[in-house]
Amino acid sequence: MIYLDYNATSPCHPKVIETMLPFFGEKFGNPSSLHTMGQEAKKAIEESRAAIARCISAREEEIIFTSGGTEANNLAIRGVVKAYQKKGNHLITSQIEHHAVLNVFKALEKEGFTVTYLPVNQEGLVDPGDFQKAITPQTIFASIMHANNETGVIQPIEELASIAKEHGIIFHTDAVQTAGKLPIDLGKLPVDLLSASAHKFYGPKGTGFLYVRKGVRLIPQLLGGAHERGRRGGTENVPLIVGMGKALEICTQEQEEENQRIQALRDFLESGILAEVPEVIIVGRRSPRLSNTSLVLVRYVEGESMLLNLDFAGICVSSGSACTSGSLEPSHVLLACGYPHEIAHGSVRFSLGKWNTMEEMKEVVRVFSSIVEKLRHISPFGKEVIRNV
Amino acid sequence: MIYLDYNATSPCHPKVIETMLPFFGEKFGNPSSLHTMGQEAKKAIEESRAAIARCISAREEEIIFTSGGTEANNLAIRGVVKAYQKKGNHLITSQIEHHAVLNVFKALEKEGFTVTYLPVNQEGLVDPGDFQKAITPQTIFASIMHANNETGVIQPIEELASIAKEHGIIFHTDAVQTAGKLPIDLGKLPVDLLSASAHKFYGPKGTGFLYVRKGVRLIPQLLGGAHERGRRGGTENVPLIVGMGKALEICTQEQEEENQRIQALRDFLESGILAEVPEVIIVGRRSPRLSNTSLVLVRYVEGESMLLNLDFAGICVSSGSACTSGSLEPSHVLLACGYPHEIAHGSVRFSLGKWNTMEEMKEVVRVFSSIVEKLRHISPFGKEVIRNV
Amino acid sequence: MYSEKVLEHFRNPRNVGKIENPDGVGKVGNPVCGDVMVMYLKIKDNVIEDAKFETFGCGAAIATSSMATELIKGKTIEEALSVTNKAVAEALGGLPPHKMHCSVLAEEAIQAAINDYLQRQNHGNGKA
Amino acid sequence: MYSEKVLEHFRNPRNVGKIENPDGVGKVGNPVCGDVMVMYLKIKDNVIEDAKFETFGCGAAIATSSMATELIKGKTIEEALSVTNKAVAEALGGLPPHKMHCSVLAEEAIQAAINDYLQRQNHGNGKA
Ligand SMILES: Cc1ncc(COP(=O)(O)O)c(C=O)c1O
Ligand SMILES: Cc1ncc(COP(=O)(O)O)c(C=O)c1O
Repeated sequence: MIYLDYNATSPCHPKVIETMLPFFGEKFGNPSSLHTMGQEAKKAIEESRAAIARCISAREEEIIFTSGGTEANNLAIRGVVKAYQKKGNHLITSQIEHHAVLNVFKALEKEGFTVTYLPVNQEGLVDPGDFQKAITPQTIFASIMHANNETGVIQPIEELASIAKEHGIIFHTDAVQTAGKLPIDLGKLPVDLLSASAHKFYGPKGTGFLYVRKGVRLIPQLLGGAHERGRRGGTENVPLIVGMGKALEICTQEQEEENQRIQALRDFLESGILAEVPEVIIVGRRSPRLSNTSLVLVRYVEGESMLLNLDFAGICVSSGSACTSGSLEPSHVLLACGYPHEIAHGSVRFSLGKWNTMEEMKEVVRVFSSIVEKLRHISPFGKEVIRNV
Repeated sequence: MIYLDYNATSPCHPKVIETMLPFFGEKFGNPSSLHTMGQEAKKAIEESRAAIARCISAREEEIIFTSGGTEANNLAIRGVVKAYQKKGNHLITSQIEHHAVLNVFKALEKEGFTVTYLPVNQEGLVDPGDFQKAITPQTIFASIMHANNETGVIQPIEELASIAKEHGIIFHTDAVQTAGKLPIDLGKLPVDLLSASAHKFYGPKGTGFLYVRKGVRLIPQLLGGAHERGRRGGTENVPLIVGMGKALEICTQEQEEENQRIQALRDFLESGILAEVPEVIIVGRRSPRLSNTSLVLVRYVEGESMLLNLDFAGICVSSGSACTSGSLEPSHVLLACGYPHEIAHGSVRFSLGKWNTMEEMKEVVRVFSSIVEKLRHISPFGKEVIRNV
Repeated sequence: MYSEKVLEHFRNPRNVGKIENPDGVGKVGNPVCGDVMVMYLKIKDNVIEDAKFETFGCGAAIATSSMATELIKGKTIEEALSVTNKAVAEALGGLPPHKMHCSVLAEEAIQAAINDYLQRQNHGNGKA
Repeated sequence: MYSEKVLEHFRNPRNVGKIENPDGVGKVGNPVCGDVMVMYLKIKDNVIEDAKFETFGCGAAIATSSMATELIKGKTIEEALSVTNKAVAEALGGLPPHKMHCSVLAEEAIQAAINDYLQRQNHGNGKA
């Protein structure tokens, strides 16, 4: 099995599993309980909070634990917009956000807010000039993702957040794809809120966090007990929270080295594909990109059929994002980049991680080129291409 | 360590941990991914869904996985109320609900809904007659908990739900304290929605489910990918979902036997306390009650000071509910039962579970009576009582 | 998500390719939507002697194309025209709901190819 | 949640009980709020010779009562009056924010007991 779908999810690091394990069994207290068992659990989640805060240069009280990236995004957007709605009703985001951001904005539109969805260029980048122009006196909030999950393209967040700051606009970034993979220093990066999800950085599924800069108001969305300083109700999922802290620590320590190693693999993969498979496009290749991500557009064949054939060969990839796998529409990200539908349908995302090797990359290039050849043989289009191979 | 705080949380059953474990490591796929790894994860959560549906006689598509009881309650209440708000603006609940229900209703009041909070009698029971009387032509939704987390008192849900049905009112019950502990047959019980949380029945913290009867509309609250048939966004926390299914299966199988065993322990504990400690009240003792719960009111001393002393002796209990541990107010449940503040302050909740023994109960009676004596000695009140002992 | 049968037909599609000098050709779908099927028929004495296809599309699109050609081979035109999308899907052991449109496409491809054949006949350029 | 020192004073509270024929008694708090402290003082030559308490309340209430009595024993009235709630909390290694009111209660109890003493003096029923 060659797993190249790390942007969809990653396995827990063995050390993460080890760290979590006692908290399912012996150390199972409820952090809200005053007795020893409860306080032991409380201590464990507070230590995780401190570790996470250290990794991103934040304060402990700025971290809210959530059930994952989706909840963190929902809480950030709805929580801030509802808190500041008296100041204005205009919001800004981009066309390439994850659905956990886009769908919240769409719901807010129905509730009477006006939303500007910023375009991207063919390289997948938001233009800070566009952002600046979109701002009106009514603008209260903006959310632009740190790196895109499909293309891996890294947005100019520092610049965007600075512009927002100048205009007194609260700025959120969905860092689900960057937490653990890129350095995040909230002492310097002027964003107000930042979302992360543990299962993207070798932590468990079902936990994540929202960073909320001190002083930023937020209306809680999950109402219950006074957990998370009254900002998120619900018994804390202690083992997962502990695991997330451990995972982020590991990723932060190994980050530089891992990024170099993974980028070498990714670059090899891309060169191989470009050399072996005619008429392919690698999206965002001239932009700053996550070192682990490669989104390949293959003409004349459709993405799912490549994905399934790769799966037959024991290679796990996505076509577009995993979340839209039930949909017939091609990726909204590729459409936003300006690719026509028929090309956007032919995408394969390779996303690499900790356990990939150079041997695997060689195998993938070999298998992938023969799959594309086979599918182009079935396809009514692009015969010339095949014949030229 | 004697753990008597199972209503706050329970450890995972060893078989649950065993069942979850592979899904953190090898079987880590994202259920939305089309490749083998993803489909394996998908299959695992669907099998869990089927197991849960079997345990409560529901259909699989009626189960929505959530991050716990709090989210299930929030989704049920807000999701239904927002879906049916054109039909009316009156809602009914009780004064003794968990904060994960109460606080949602309070928020809805601010948004313009009218809420009736039904009282309870001193035994902690909602009167179906009161419910009937509260109904107006504007009433669209009601939520009454199955059993109370502090008192263990079981509400006449079947009767309440039937009244709601007659009046075309959508009825939700918070079954967080009963799922796994009481038989739940949704083929017969006419409730429309039901919330449960895995960590209360030997499953993991951070997962739960909402049952939504076929045909009942619900506006999703966590927006993201098309997970859970579009009713709850966010990558599914596969290991926890799998663990929850296993936990509910185990509890359902062992239910009758366990309830008998636990009730014998609880009854012994209560008799012991009543015999050894003067001036105590056991709340809801003449009502149908969960067999594991005993809420004891001790005059002249305060709850936390008993809790801490018990903890010194290695006995874990709660005073009121764990969630209000940061609060200065006595339990809203006890106040609703009509106990005066000074008595409500003196509560200790013993909640038993799978791993308690008769020896432990004997020890608890012994330790508890000496703690009460010590604290009454410190207290300015009730000296006569102590002197009579 | 897909049945064994779908995966099998997707993996080893039957009747892939063009027919030289076909008696009928049907092209349905649209690359913009991500599915194009072209069906080629060889027809003799009202019977479909051979059927082939070329498809751009997802796993279900390729599997339904393959199954559709299998189902109509050896059938009379009338029999072939009565092959419904449901029949194609059923022969594949079912399709996921959001993939049922692929079986519709397959039905349409059969009909388009036969119509093409019938039209050529009417215009006198059939080969009898 | 509580510091070691709080837990220690709660577990082994100093100066529990009544003083027979006290020179000053202060009762503060309210059972409705869950905290009542009664402080008894024995005062001689302006110096607090003995202090005892009875408290109904949480861990912090009992620990602050205990610490407050310890802090004022042997002090002059003026010194005792200047013992603030913060001083009590600090002596205990700090209190959780929502428990700071217990230290306020302790301060109030000291003041109420001393005021009672001073009033008795003024009314001539002091023992000088
Ligand atoms: C950019 C981005 N945002 C948000 C999410 C949602 O995170 P989660 O699945 O933890 O809810 C994902 C992944 O699914 C993502 O890639
Ligand atoms: C009756 C009741 N409802 C809801 C909840 C909330 O469940 P969770 O902690 O899983 O969010 C609890 C327990 O905390 C409860 O006892």
